[in-house]
Amino acid sequence: MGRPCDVMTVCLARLIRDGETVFHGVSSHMPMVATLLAKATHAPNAVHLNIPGGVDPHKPRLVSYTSAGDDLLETAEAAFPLQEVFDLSMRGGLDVAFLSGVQFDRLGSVNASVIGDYPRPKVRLPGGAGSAVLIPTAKRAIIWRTKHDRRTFCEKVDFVTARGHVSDIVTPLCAFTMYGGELILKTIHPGVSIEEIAENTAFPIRYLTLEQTPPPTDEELRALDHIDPLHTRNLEFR
Amino acid sequence: MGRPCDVMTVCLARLIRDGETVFHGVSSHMPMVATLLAKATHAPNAVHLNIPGGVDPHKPRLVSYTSAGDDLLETAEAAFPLQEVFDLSMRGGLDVAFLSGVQFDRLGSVNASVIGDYPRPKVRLPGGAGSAVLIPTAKRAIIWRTKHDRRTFCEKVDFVTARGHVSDIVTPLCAFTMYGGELILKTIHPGVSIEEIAENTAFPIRYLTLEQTPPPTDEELRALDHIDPLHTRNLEFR
Amino acid sequence: MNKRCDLDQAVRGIPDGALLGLGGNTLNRAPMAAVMEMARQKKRGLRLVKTAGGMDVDLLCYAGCVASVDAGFISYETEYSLCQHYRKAVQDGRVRANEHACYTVISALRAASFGIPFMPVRGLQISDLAAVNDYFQPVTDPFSGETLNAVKALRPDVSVIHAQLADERGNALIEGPKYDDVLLSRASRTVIVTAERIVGEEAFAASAQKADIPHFLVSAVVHVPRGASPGACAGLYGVADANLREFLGLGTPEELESWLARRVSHGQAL
Amino acid sequence: MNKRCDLDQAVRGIPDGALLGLGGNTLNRAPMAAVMEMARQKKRGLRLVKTAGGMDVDLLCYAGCVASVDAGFISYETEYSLCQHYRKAVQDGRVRANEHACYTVISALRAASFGIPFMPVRGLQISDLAAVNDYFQPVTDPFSGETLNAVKALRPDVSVIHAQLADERGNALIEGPKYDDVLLSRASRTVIVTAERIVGEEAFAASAQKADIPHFLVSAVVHVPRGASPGACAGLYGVADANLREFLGLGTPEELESWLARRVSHGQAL
Repeated sequence: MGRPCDVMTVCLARLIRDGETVFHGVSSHMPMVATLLAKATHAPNAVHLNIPGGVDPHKPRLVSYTSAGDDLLETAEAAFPLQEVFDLSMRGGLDVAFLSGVQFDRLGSVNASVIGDYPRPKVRLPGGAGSAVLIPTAKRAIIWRTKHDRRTFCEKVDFVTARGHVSDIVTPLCAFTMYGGELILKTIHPGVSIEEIAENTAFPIRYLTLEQTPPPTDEELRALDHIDPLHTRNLEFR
Repeated sequence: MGRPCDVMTVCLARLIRDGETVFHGVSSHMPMVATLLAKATHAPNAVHLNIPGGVDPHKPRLVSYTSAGDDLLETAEAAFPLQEVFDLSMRGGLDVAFLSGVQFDRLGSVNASVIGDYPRPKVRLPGGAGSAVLIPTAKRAIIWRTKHDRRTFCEKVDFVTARGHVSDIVTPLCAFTMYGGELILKTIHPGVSIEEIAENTAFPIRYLTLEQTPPPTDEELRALDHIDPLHTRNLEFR
Repeated sequence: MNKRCDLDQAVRGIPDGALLGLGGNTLNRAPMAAVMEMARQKKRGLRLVKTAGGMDVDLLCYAGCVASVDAGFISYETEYSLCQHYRKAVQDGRVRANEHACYTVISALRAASFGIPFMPVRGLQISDLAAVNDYFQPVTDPFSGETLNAVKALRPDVSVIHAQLADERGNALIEGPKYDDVLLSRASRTVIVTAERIVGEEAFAASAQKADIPHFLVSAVVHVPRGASPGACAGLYGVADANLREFLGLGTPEELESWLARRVSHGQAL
Repeated sequence: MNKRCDLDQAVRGIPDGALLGLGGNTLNRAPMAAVMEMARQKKRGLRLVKTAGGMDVDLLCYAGCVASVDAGFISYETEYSLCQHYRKAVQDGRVRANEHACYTVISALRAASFGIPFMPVRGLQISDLAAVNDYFQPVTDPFSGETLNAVKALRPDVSVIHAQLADERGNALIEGPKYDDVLLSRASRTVIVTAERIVGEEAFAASAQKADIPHFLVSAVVHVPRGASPGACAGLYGVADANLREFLGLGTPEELESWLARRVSHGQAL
């Protein structure tokens, strides 16, 4: 069945299509590894963009304390730093942005700002980083979140940090996709039941067809260990 | 008395004060040499800014075909290219901009755009380059012009490319300065008479005190030959 | 002009209440030694500006130095979890969180750098941030009549940037990722540079690699080896895990003071 | 993806009427070989964009390729005098001169690069340029109510940039002054790179100096040694005085054609 971190990473990687421009930011080890995995497997011409500005780093030595470090620039081909990645999205040239958040609703709203009241919140969250400008402008915003419970997948987010082009949300239980302006179930990860997903999701689970997420292939697992020998993709599960 | 190019260059150099940020653009050999001269004599802490972005080039090997070449960057300390020089002026940080033009009037208007009607001109001029944004925003715009006749120093310019912070205009005959919103005579170059200036100027010559431009000193002439052995400062007189 | 001074003196030049830009990104090349010295000097009312901050913002909030934070993201990255001091200060109403997208911080700094009072931005089309924060306002394109969002300029009074190399006049070179530091240096009224190494005055002129920050933007240069530690500095050192975890284990103001005392003494990093 | 092709093919991809950005500055690193090939292919209706142009703009006007020029300055520098073909074309009403300040070209390209329809600018406070040109309009700061000037975005359909080094996928490195070429590459819908030297596909990854123009912005790469001549190319060659003077001595369309025929033949620089 694979560890949740591997299933999620592989699931994210497969969402990247060959030739697409793909950006991830800080605190984003899992999508960073997923981007490198996609380039090593089915999407060699995907363009890996990141905060330090290293376009297509050849052999980054991933470190655990950052997904925005100098390793991404060191073996890169060209310099295209954060400011320019944002600009690219603003002018319609970014295909995929990987983002996260703390609450999501069935309309694909993302909350990364506060729990409770905005000016005097119960919980101040880190903030949406790129979300508020990337989710409406990137062609597809792909969300990953390692928590899947009713507070995370809630009826109504406390605050809309951003809404727009969310296309997919990947969790340890399943992959959602946006369909007709609504978040629907796309695939269920190996070993997970639809009841478990429904129990942990505050909005109704709907789907077109019910399929299992294909488990990581041997090739994918080998590539993962090569790319990410320190298992930084698992940091959020530790 | 000195060659006109040397008198003009020295006159421009002396307008630069120590510590000031100073910019010149293309087709600007004379102010380029003047800036280097100022730094070599009375204003060692003046900051030399230019189009290729070489801050304080130590030993540029001046070439005749450009004042925006790689020699200005090669021995410079820092990179601060044209875009950033403009930005600096826009936010109020540029002390001196050297600019030119083809017509000037007593209000300090500069025309570098057209002779005749704007959309279908009798003569299309090169354009003001930085003038329209630098003359209103730099603390002082210093103009040099190697032609001094009644068509150049005219009653009314055909077109106002820019007006604003023109502080001084240096010609082969004299130096003007702005005083109370009006261009007045400041100094007369060695060997020139006030009658000659009046004959070649379409607006009335006014002045506070009538002084001669101090001729280039031996130190200045030595420094000039060291900085500019190919006499690029004389290009406009050839 | 020799602008070299010690950390104590440089940080003393930052007035209480200053709009203060911080270089680096999360745990990468943040000016940690300068930040610790600010805490030691008990700065008050600082209004911080950073695209993505981490320990720097957390420590200054812990030390009670901060009035507000304009940022897109404030957190340690995955491994070291959230900025608890920042969070608590915001939740208690002691610090105002001016939440941006990282890009709107960049846009606000660009506006300051370009000498204009606002920057139009795409993005923020569907976001409560535009509604609840007065530094976002609609603006109309005079050519098409389209409405966009505008971000108000942020012009830091001073920014502190940690670089690998600097000369005594203030020319500074950032090796590896520059993050938003070059922009920050242009957007700010003045810059304090802390540097791993001080090079001779002909070094940049003789090198093909020119300084990123020219001397005339800089008011003070401080030689601070390991000045980004416990964070990382490209090409030189990674995160000092034990030190960082020690900091994360602190709770009271007294614990912070004694931790700081062990790390900086009158502007000298120990 | 190997994007290498010959000059003929690359230039054929530029449609008549294109908004065309040109790299370099006056006689420095302008893409002269590509410009000559455009003339040879008898492009029509090109709308040129450049901060400060010289022989490139003059030659294209001479060859009848140009409908308009958006620029701050069009002239040879001091030694080679004015761009007579450009001047005459404007004076005869064949070419429209959209006069900018160099900075408003930069601002217009920045707007395109940032995906916004206009850029507010300081400057132009007292200038007839703002009154006579419809690409300048007043805009109101939504925060203070102050009125500034706005410049309309210029998004070139394609830009041609001459670089010292490129790989076959389109990554390109500019040595020496970059002028406005990095901005131009971001502001344009696509980029054609001509390069002095083609390097292997691992070259930039292995080097500390990264490409300035990333491959995904580039649609064609052409190997053109001396591709900026008779202009200069930093680190490699200065102005070819005799060639340039020969061009300046030409007068009729036939003289230009035979001069071009001696320099380019079906996209091969001779």
